[in-house]
Amino acid sequence: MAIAESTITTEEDQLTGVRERPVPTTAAVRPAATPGEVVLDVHDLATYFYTYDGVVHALEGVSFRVRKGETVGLVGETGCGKSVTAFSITRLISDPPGRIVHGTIRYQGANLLWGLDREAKFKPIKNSKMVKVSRKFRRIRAANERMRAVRGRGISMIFQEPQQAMNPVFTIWDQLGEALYLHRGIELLDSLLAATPDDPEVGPALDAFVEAARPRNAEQARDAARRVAMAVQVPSFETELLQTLRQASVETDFDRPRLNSMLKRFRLTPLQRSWLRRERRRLELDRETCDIYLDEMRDGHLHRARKAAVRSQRLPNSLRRFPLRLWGINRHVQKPVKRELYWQSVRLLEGVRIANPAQVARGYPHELSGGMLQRVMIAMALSTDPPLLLADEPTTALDVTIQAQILDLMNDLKTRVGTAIMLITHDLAVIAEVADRVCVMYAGQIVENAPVRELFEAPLHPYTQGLIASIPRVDRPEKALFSIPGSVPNLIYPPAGCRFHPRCPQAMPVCREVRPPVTDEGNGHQVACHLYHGKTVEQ
Amino acid sequence: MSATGTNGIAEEALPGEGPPGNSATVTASTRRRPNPRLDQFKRTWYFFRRNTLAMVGLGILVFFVAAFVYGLVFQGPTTQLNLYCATDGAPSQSTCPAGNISVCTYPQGTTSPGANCYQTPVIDGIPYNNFIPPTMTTTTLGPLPFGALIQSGQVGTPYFYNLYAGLVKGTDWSLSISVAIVLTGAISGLLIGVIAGFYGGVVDEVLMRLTDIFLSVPQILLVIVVILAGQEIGITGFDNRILLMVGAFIATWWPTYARIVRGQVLVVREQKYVEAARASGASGGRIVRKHVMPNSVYPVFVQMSLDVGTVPLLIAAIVYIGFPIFPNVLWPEWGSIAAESTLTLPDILQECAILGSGSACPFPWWQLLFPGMALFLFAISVNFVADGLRDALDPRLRR
Amino acid sequence: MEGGTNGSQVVVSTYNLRKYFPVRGGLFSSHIADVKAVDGVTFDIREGETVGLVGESGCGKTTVGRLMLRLIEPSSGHTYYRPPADVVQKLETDYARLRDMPLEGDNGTPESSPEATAALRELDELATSHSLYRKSHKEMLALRSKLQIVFQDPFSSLSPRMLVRDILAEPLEVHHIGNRRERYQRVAELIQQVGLNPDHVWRFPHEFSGGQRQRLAIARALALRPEFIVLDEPTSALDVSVQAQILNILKQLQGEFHLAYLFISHHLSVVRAISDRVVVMYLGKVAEKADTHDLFVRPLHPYTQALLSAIPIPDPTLHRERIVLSGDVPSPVAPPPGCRFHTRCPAVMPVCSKVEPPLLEVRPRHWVACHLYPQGIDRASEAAPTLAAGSPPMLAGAGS
Amino acid sequence: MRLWIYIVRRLILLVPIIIGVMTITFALISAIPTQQRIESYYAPCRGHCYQPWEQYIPCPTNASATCTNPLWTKAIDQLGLNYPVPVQWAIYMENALTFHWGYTNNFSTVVSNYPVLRGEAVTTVLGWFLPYTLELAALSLIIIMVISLPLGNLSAVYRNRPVDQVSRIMSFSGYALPAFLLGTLLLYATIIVVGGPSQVSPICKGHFAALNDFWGSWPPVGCSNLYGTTNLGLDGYPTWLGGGFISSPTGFPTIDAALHGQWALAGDTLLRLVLPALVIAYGSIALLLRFVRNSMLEVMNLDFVRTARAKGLSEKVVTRRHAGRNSLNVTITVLGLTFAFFIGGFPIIESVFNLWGVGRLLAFSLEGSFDYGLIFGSTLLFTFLVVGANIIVDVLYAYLDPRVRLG
Repeated sequence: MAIAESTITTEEDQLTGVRERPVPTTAAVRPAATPGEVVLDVHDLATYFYTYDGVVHALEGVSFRVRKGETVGLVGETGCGKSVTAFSITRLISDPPGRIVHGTIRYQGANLLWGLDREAKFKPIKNSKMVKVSRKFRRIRAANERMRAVRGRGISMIFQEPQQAMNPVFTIWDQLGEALYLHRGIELLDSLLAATPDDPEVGPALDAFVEAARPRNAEQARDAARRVAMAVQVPSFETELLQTLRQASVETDFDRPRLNSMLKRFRLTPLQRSWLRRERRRLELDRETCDIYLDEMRDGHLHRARKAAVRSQRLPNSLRRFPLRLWGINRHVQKPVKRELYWQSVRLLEGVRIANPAQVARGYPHELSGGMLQRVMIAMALSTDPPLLLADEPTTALDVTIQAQILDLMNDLKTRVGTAIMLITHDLAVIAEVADRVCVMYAGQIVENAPVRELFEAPLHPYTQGLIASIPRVDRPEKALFSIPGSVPNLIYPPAGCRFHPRCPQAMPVCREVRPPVTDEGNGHQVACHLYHGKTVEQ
Repeated sequence: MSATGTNGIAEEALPGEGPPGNSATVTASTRRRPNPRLDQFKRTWYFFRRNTLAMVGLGILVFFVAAFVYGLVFQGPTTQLNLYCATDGAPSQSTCPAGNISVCTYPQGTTSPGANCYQTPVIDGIPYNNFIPPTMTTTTLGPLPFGALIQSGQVGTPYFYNLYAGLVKGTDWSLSISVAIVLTGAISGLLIGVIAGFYGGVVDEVLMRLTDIFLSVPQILLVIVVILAGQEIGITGFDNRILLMVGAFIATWWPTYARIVRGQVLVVREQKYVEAARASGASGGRIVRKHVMPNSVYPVFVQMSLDVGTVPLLIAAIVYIGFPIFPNVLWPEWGSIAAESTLTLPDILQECAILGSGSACPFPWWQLLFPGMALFLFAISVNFVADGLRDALDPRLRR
Repeated sequence: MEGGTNGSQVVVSTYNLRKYFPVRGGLFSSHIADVKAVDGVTFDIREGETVGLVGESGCGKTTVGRLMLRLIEPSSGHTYYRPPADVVQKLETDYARLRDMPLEGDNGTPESSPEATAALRELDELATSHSLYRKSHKEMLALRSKLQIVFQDPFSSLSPRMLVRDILAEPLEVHHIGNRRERYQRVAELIQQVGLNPDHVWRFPHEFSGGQRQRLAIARALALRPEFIVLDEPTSALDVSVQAQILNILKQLQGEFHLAYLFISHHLSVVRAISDRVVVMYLGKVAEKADTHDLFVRPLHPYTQALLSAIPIPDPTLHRERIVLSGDVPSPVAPPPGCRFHTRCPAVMPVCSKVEPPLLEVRPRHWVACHLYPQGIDRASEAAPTLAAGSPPMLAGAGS
Repeated sequence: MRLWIYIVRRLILLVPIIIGVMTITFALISAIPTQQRIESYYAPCRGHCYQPWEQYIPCPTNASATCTNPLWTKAIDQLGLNYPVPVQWAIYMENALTFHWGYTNNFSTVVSNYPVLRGEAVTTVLGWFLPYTLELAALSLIIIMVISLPLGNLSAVYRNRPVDQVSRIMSFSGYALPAFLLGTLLLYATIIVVGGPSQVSPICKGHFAALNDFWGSWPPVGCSNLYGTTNLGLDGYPTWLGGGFISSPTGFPTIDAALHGQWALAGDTLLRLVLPALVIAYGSIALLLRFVRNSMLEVMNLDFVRTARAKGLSEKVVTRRHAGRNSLNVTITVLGLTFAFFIGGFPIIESVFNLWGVGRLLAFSLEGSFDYGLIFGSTLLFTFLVVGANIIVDVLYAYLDPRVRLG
């Protein structure tokens, strides 16, 4: 009610449907960018694309940091390298043609680009702009394999077009469960193995649930379901009970026999048990491998002996699993896992405020709208509580009203989970709404890096100034729109010196020749422009 | 105002050493480009040239075209095969009556050439010689490659001709037959596909069912049955039979094109430039001509170049099954020669086994190798070219 | 009808435009339903004026633009190009008469009373003589030069295998204007008008950036010296800095040639920057229609309010409460009964799900289709007496 | 539920195709002279009828109008030849759909070589020969899938690397190498391995007789089955299809042998099928490889693959589960589209390897004097096979791709 009052009021103070008021406490609304632990440190990153037409210098010397719990916005026009930056961080650049050429990316101390120099050799072709790249595919494969330790469990990603980002032939729960099983599989198997469907407390708890369910008392039913789940020791059973209750059309078909049959999935056959144990072993080995990978990237050398030890255990285990994977048996042994995954996926969907999660989870991506799918993507990305979330234009393909929902959800999850977010977008307004810190990119370089209020109040770089001036505002009438003349340069032949100089209204002779250093202009405001002469930031 | 692409990555531009055409240096230039289409062509050629296999294919194809021209110009379209007299010595034509096509045989077991020339009846311009007694064995092989006797023929019918001449002549037949088939098939498929795709609705439904029907009948069978039926209703005579075969092939060929074109047209039809043309009042015919056709015809080129290589193979297959497309089994068409050679080889081996009784029986490898090579090289070169063409025409495939 | 700006003449006006796309399905792909893409849209555009048409994706705004140029045929309704003043007068009185009559069925067809039949007959006569959709092929061809369109996607709106020169000359060629040389002269003129180099005519479209291509599309639309251009999201595929270039060119051209624009966009801020009047659509229906300033300062329809509040503002110091609408836009195949917005409306009332609110002028030159504004409710109040006695027409009970 | 609607819709769409195909055959058959048609479509007695045919066809073709032979007029009447064309068409359709496809011609080369086929219903004869073809087809389909799917996927994953080059060579050569040439080459290679031509029995004479003792008919009894006359089993089945057994429960040689416990024989039969199946698969593999590779490359560039990688899945899972499943759809479709091409290869391959399937039967019916009943019968059969394969492909596709199934 309070919100309603402040939102829509009488005509007099109704302005643009938006209520302007000075921010009383910024900190309360948005955690201030206090220097916390650095989650991600990108330093001097350069990514090129080696095409038939020449070398595209997509990223050139990009450096920035993301701290814990912080939202960093990466903003710029099409083709400025925002997405390339995100994909470089998780090493998802399609290779060929793309290649990270140099730089370091430190994720919690591990250098994700470790061993980069040895992955390929570059040889310029005479009399041309072309470069011959001889890739060492074995090394690239190894590097990609190492990245598994980070992707998903350390750095999650959300993509621009959710319709395309989901596999059309698998159900939603299939895809959610896949990520879940990969990173939380051991816990899941443990809880299944430790489930106590025949615990003496289960019976009374179920009775209580049936009691609460009959008059459809939501509160009581939830409590009772929670107690049942605690008795069974499987948290997802609560979701199962409540969702089944939601779908039960006739009150009478929700009775003890039915509930007992629901409990059946926790009564494992010996075969299933042995499968679970062997799967658990496999996942353990996999996690161990990922830990080794992380250590390798942290220490900067290979841990051959440890890897060999893990490898030697992998084969016997997979041989032991083999008979259970045979056709006919596999369905039986995997059934409990699948059902548990399904209900955990439903639980995740509940967490992103999807109205009927049990049904949505069974659906296919093409049956859902873009907004719903983006929620699914967020659920998938956050299912493993990653320290860092890379959101690559998460709302660009969505309508404004849906965009508002998604941004709300992301903010909400950020405060709940404490994930650092790197938000990539071309929309400065979105940045203004959600980011703590902004990096403005132009033609593959970060030209300005500042706290969000700093940036919008006092933009330093001429590009940023032009960009902010050219946004049409919904909250005030426009006199004339400002536009930056010209268009983004061709990155095969990037302009020398400052890459913005051909379009810059304040270009000086020096801009044509010298790449401007990044200088610190106070208040955490860094800019790369010859107009400013603050202390040079070490690059 | 700089002429750059939408984003730096997809942008294609390179002066001088790169592909010609849109270059970044054009940005501020005032240089007038009199023929941009030539630039487009140059650009395609540039990418085509970079494809080694495609260039190899093009080289082989040029050779075949040269052979085609040679066969056309120097032997003339009506010249019969060079049938030489076969002796176990050096081949000579002097023993044969000039102007007549004749075959020499000599009694089995004789050591000296008998030099008996039998007149060969010529029906429909085709030499028939089946009456000549089967007395020959294949033992003679002249020096390679040209001007020598590379022999082909059945043991049962001592019929020899210069394989080289046959293959050169075969270039004419094979190429013209397959070009005729593919060209006609592609044009009719193009028309039908455009009509079906552009007008949609019932027309589309009917035409597509028709293509489905023709695509459901195995190609070879349809050709055989059509020729068979044609024969029975009185389409005889050599020219008519060839025409019938070409017609039968076209009947099986257009559906592929119709499908490809329709798929393309369905995409193009939804493009905004078609709608823009409609908004400025362009008629349906104009839109088809100016917008739909040019934008959907490229896959047809690629498919055509693929199919030109396939036709001789199919003809060969039909001949191989034993169905007489050509009036004579030794008709100089590659497929025919190749099929015939594989058919006769077992008999030759058999003969060797019986007669040779362990003695050296030279494996007549040339019978298999040369016609097979002609077929294979032609088909594969055409494939290389088609592949290179596809890559050069479709910028998405370049990387 | 809406009062004109400075009393200038109406260029294009649409009345009660409807477009239903059939949905086929089932065993025999029979016609099982309709996508009600556009369901009764009425507005007009005057000389030198820009009307913004906004709404979320799938609300039918693009279809309206295509219908107004007769690129597709409507299911019903009419569009008039430069209707004479007396025709406008008659149309308005007839539609007003029909509006006041009791409705039959849910698609708003009037009952067959003699009065209604007479009005309908007169409307039909007017349509036959003036409606765009009754023009013959030849007449239409002549009209096409006056009505043009610029599309959203600058990458598919120019034929990739044609030279810029031929692309720009095509409309002239279709209308047999001038000889070859004259046409190319006009092309050179056009390309300079949109701020490109005359040399650029020798290029293919793929050699241009998005902004440049959009300029080319505008040049093509200008080729026939049109009076009315539909701008179908012309800047939504472009970057902000380039977007401003295009908007400025459009404004400049409008001043130069006295053009009328229908500016279709999902981007309210852009619409605010360029339009004189705004039409807000939701699920094929007009939700609100007002002068730009009026609409942005005093939005009346809850949907407009939510839409405005959902737009992020590039100012971090500005803190505001958003109205976050729950759920998705319903399917246009089976739009909700009554007010189409009631499933997501924060101020929903019982009447909303039953009676479809008419589009009424609740303030001068400000039309709203919402039950919240009872001064517009005449027949609806009888249908739902609870409303008249009920809560004040504020957004009482609006939750976030 | 919606899957069934989809399938039923596809089946309905097949009706015009089947009608169209049969109309084409009807039009072609109408071109056949009356006498041949009567010989092909009219048999006075069923089964092994050794009556001389001259008995009832004394009238010359061109004199049919005045012919008074009751048998002749009866035959004309039964075939509906004196009715207008639409009625003839209807009669033909009825016969074709009720599997009355006529009888073998007494004078054709194939019947004079195989008296067992004399006066037999075409459907019966095709029924004898079909199982062998089906076995061959099944084996080559398995080979196609087993080779082209993994190799195509690999060549997409390792683009422009040795695996890709190998697959490219395979696919180009598969396009360009005619099956009969490849088959013959492989046969000679086998001869060289198994034994030279001097070991070939001199009695065998005829089509590929020289190679008969290995690739010949089944069971391996020399060449006598080829142009010989003694290949009748007790129950009327040709020996190569079930000879030596009391019964042939399924008609499939391998399965029959296995059912009778003759494992060695079953293995032997299967072994003989491997090489022909390889050759027949080669052409289709060439087609499919490129499609699989290209579709895989396309799929690998799609966003959901990137999502899968971003989840932390290993490259193996990404390519096999996510990309592979999607490219499988394309593969299935292409396989359905090229099934006619695939089927068209059978007459050739069966001729090369001297296998007794329907294709070989067709090739024989085309020799010397034609057997129209068999020719048109096998054309119809092959077409039905293609149509049937398309149904299966449609169902599979709908099963694999929920967008088709539910959309």
